[in-house]
Amino acid sequence: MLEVSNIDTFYGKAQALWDVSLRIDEAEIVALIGANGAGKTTLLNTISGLLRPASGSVEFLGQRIDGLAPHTIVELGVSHVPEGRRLFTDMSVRENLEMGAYTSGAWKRKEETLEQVYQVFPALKERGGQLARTLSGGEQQMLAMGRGLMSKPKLCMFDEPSFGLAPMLVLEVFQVMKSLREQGITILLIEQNVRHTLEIADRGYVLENGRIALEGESKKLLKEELIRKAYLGL
Amino acid sequence: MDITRFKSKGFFIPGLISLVLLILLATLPLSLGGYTVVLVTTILMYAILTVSWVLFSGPSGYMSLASAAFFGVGIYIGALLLPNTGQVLPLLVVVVLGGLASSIVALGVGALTLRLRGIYFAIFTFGLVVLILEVLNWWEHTVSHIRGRFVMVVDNETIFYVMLAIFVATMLTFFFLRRSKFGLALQSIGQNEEAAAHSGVNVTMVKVLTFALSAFFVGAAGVVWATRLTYIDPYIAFNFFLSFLPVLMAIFGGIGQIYGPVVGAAIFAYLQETLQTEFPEVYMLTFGIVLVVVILYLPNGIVGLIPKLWRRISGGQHANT
Amino acid sequence: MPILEGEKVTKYFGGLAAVSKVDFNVDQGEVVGLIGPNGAGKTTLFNLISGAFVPKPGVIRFKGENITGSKPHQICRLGLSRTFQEVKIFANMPVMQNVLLGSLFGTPTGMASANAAKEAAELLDFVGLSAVGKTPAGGLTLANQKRVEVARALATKAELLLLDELMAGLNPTETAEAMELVTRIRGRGVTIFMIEHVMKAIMGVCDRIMVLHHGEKIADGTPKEIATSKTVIEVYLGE
Amino acid sequence: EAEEEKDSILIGASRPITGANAPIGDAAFGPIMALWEIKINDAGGIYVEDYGKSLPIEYIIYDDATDVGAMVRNTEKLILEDEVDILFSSCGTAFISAQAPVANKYGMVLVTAEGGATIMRDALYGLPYVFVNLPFSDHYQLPVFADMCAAAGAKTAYMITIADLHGVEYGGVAAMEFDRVGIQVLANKSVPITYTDFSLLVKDAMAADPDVFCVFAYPPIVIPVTGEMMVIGFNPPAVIMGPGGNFGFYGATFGVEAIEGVSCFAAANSKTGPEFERHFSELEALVGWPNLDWWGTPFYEPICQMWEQAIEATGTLDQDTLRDYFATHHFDTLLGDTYYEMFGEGGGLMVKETHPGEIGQWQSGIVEIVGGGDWPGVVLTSEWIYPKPPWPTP
Amino acid sequence: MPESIVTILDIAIGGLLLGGIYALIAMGLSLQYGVARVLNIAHGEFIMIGAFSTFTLYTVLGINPLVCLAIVGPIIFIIGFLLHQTLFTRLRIAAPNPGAYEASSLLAAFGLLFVIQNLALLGWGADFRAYSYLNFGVNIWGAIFSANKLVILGFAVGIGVAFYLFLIRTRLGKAIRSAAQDPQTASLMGVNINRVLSICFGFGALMAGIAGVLISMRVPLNPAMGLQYTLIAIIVIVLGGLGSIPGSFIGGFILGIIGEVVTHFEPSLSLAAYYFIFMLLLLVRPKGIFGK
Ligand SMILES: Nc1ncnc2c1ncn2[C@@H]1O[C@H](COP(=O)(O)OP(=O)(O)OP(=O)(O)O)[C@@H](O)[C@H]1O
Ligand SMILES: Nc1ncnc2c1ncn2[C@@H]1O[C@H](COP(=O)(O)OP(=O)(O)OP(=O)(O)O)[C@@H](O)[C@H]1O
Ligand SMILES: [Mg+2]
Ligand SMILES: [Mg+2]
Repeated sequence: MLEVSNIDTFYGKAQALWDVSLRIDEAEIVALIGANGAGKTTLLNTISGLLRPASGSVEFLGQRIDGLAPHTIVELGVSHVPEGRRLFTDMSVRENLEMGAYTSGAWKRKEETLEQVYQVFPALKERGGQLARTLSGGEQQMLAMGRGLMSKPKLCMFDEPSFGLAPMLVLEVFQVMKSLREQGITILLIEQNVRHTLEIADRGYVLENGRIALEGESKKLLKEELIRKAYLGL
Repeated sequence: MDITRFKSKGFFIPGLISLVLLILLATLPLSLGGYTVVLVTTILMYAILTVSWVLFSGPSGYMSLASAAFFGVGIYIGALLLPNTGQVLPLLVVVVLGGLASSIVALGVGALTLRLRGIYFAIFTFGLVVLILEVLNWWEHTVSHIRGRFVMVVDNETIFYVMLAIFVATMLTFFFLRRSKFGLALQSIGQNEEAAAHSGVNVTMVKVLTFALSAFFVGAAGVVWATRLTYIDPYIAFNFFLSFLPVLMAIFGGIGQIYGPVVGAAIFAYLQETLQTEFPEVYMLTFGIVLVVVILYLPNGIVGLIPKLWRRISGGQHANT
Repeated sequence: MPILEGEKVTKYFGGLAAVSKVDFNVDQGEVVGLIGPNGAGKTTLFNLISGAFVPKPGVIRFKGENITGSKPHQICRLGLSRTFQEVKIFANMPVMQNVLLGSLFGTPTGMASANAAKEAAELLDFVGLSAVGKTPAGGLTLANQKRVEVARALATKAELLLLDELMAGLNPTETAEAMELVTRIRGRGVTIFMIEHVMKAIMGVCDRIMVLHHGEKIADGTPKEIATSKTVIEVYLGE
Repeated sequence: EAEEEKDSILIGASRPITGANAPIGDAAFGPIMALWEIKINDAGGIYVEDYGKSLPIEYIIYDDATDVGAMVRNTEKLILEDEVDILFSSCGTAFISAQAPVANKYGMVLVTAEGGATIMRDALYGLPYVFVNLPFSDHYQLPVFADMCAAAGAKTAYMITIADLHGVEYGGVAAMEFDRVGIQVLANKSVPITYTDFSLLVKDAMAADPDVFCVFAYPPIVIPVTGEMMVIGFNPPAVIMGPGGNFGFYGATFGVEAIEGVSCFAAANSKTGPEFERHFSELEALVGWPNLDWWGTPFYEPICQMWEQAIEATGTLDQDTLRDYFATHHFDTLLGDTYYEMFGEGGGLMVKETHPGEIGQWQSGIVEIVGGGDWPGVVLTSEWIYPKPPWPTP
Repeated sequence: MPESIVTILDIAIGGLLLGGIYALIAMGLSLQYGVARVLNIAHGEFIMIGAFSTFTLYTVLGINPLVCLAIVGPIIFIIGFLLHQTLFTRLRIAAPNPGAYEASSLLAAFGLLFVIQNLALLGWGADFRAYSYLNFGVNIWGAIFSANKLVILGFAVGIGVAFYLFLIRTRLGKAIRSAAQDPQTASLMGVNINRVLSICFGFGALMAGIAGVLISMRVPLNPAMGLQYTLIAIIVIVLGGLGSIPGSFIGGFILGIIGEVVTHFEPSLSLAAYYFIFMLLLLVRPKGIFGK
């Protein structure tokens, strides 16, 4: 479904990604693991078009998408729930969700999608009229995820959805991931809670200093010495 | 408005170059005389305004539009104490008084506006210019019944040297402030005021004192300027365009280097003067286009060009060897 | 002996009581944890202690001195320093200067530049950032930016350090490193008051834990007591 | 050496080509300067004895963007760098006030154009090179107007003045003059230049029900005030608008029928005499439309004529010689016998006896001269209509 | 009706009428600065262009100024849109951070101010231009106001309300609001951010242009007339709270009423009072009345 081939990405003169390749198949959860500053966010931003790779290519459903503008990439079915939630804080919960369905295809069906999202996150329904910034941290995260789903994406990429959440909510986030997969949504997930992540993911990639260091089935990765030492603290 | 990206980088002007430039400047009236002195005086005035602006607004990130108010206060002090009917105090004393008066205004405004940030601070300081102007105007025509004030005529050389002295004082202050502990504190305020406060910086004091310091030079220059204008009324003294000019000149020149504002002021003033006199019909058009082109192609201001050129030159040499 | 005490500390935002009549104390040399659901008022409480907000009503004492209403820089100079949940660094200044600022301005009497520089270098080494002393702080990873904040806070010769979610976004291995850092800070004789959502960390390093919920203190006890408290499980830990 | 090669008389001026004063500059001294250049150069120039030949004139005009600082700088550039032979006036009372000491400082003769205020009178004692052409407010327009109003039976007056030198000057002098003739000033409302909404002020004036309504301000105020008066039907017996009412575009804005009976400051129109008819028709030919200005231009053309006569008579471009000539001689200009009243050792003010008229009034599409002093040269072209006819009904 | 009530009506309605034009120009600037992040110091120049175009269309071709709204508005929209697409979008992409963009776009806007003013000067000359249209009185409960002002108010309110509904209800409106808060995230939602910002800038120019058309019915025009309106618009958007379109709308009326009240008592201090009250308000509410 998504094929990232040999990309290099720079911030100005500083290279953040080196020859990164990654593949995601339909209806799987792929985990992206790496230390702080390894380049996980950079990779997601490159896929969603916020950054342009200096070389290499990104293909989505057989179509090259590197170099396209972010709004075009969303139209194709790639949704990106960015690091730090990035809600439209002065818009209501409902309006945030509607913005998620901004793409021309999704806009027409937004009422229908809204109901589906409300089923996943019932708390959002109660708070539809509230301004996003008055939500609790956990609710904000739910909203960010819900918003990401509103475009009816084929592929949804989450960047540390459990960041800064209280333990109870962290568990909930993983519940949501599982239920999304059950609905057939393909997921690329960045999480620091490595064990949990690998437990629900099908496959995983490990980024180190901007390079792919390891990849494989989650089950196998969980047993890898490198992972156990560097990411599970064992 | 975030102007902190134009942050100060360590730059060492060898004292020698500065000194040579200074001597060149100081002997200028003798060597060239005439209008050059007048033009350079104008450029020095612009440079004082711009450097003073950068002194506070550059590192702190607070965009002040109060320059015209400080300048106007200086001009008015000049008009009051150096009337054409005979000066009350010696010129140099008045220059210092003008500077002090501006500083006092700045202290008051600074203390009042501590809560304001970004554009709110900018607009507040701009409002100050208009407020002083209008109230003063009202005062002059309903209370003092003075419709305009003639100022003592001073010869061009004296005006030039006093302006030069203020300029040198401004530059030295600018230079040493940037290197001082105080300058570091000011810069930290620009980057993150809250963190600065929590790291022990008395942000209020640092901001207000620097603001007052920068106002001093502007006020002092205002006094000298009054003797050039020879006639003052509130509209002349508080010309709000002079609040925008230092900002334009600073960005135009580039804030990254210590000489940026000076180069900006010099080129800006020269360009303005040449275009205004040589092409009065299309001067604004040309001027506007130059501004747009500079901002499009020289995002770090005019001085941003220098390292670029330098790299090209030195790069070329390397290629040869 | 308590180094920090609060009595009936309260803060309203409009009609919302973000912190409500909280009594608390931190003893000299202790490591105290502060937990609670998102929006419970933890960060607000830190803001009250460090002088960003003034409690109304309420009294806060540091080393026996009433600091209610003092300015942040005054509190800092008394020896109470903090880090921030949303990192607040001087992004365009080199890491070294970030730390230097703390030692130049944050110490009770201010420090001579030479000493300050030495101190800053030592602290950079302490938090493990010596290698990046000259890079602008904004270019660091989030975890390292938080370390810059720690070094800057220590540079002020802090006796009490408030740490707000030092470990958010760290993976388990990195978390372990951060825990080790906390222990080392404690080893310098610094008292620590820390907010954290990572249970493993907070249980691991804290002597005592306080729990806030809807602005009120609902529990205060040893990690063990907290981990087994029914209320805490219900509102915070889950399962 | 350069004198041998002299091939033109350099005339310098700092003018408001842009900025707030640009419209005034365009409507007043500007066209006169343009006209003079054509006339002189078509005639082969001005004969200058010192060079033994006729020299054409050449202008160096700098824009001051209606900024006093720029005007001062331009003036110094003209004097010091371009070394002009003649300095022409800048535009606006404050500008002239600032330019006078500068010109004087360098010993350049300055004959002023658009503007002049009584504060200059004291200063003139110390400004020997300065000659003021446009009359001060008390130098007869306002005394004449006050007398006219009193004679017509007006008892009360209401003033709106602009909050600058000009407004303060006219408001102050008018108050004294009205007082002198027993007219009670009900109010003097001062407004800032940037003011745009006059509805309340005009309503306030209407409520005061004055016999005389004065607006001493510029076109950006005069025009909306007139508009408001029409809207609420405020039609006092006498209305004076100045400056602004004296410009042709004032009539064009509302249609000349609408403003019938509005008074303004004016010196002459084509009917004043044959010379004036020439003056106005030449201007019309130059700018392409009639009725440019009835107040200023008749005072500005003499500036050019006097320079021409002074240079021809003295045969030099030497400023000191010329200054003495201006100070001591009578000229024969559009205004007839023209000369200056000298202020001690200082500068001069054009005597009031040169004024053909002071007050005009819109009548049938042009400004008729309806008030003037009591000396022989005065030519009134029509009777003052008092009370003024009502505004048209929509 | 008693005199005093008429006076109060005069002040109140007069303030609304004045406020209408302020609201209109402020909403335009609010779009340009609050959303597109261009502190467009040349905003008033678009007003001037609108006014001069109407003057020419009316006096030369005899086109009714109200019809001019339909001609001038779209043209100025296109000018604004293209300007943003070419100039400001380039600056935005080149800028390392939003703050730097604000600084560079301000400078570029200054450049535009000079260019537009000079072009107008070359095109129309420096003379005052004025005409009068719908300049007759309308009686409202005893207080008389000119018809053209009522028309201006009508348009200002109409455009304000329509625009508010547009922002709240429509897809593009929501895109504009989201772009105002976080352009990058908006683009992740599928918003073509360059286009939306250009549209905002264009709308801002359009509102200035329309204000110009309306103003031209009442005041003399000259190429330098714009800046004073820009300054008022800046005050209003700050007063109303940056980025808040309703704030700008209401702020405009508040300023208008303040102006009229002060004028009633001491006209010479009206401008001083604007600034005084505005500065006082900023000290009490540092982020404007509706700012958050
Ligand atoms: N805007 C930027 N400008 C310059 N460098 C950047 C920028 N953003 C990230 N970097 C650098 O690029 C590298 C990769 O950063 P990235 O944010 O992708 O890491 P990450 O794996 O997502 O880390 P984290 O776990 O902290 O989210 C880091 O070295 C970081 O410092
Ligand atoms: N400056 C402010 N203005 C208004 N409300 C605020 C402000 N700061 C915090 N709040 C509100 O006060 C409450 C407590 O916030 P606080 O940041 O203290 O929570 P917290 O316990 O630190 O949560 P988290 O674990 O998510 O960081 C929240 O409801 C928050 O929205
Ligand atoms: Mg990341
Ligand atoms: Mg918190």
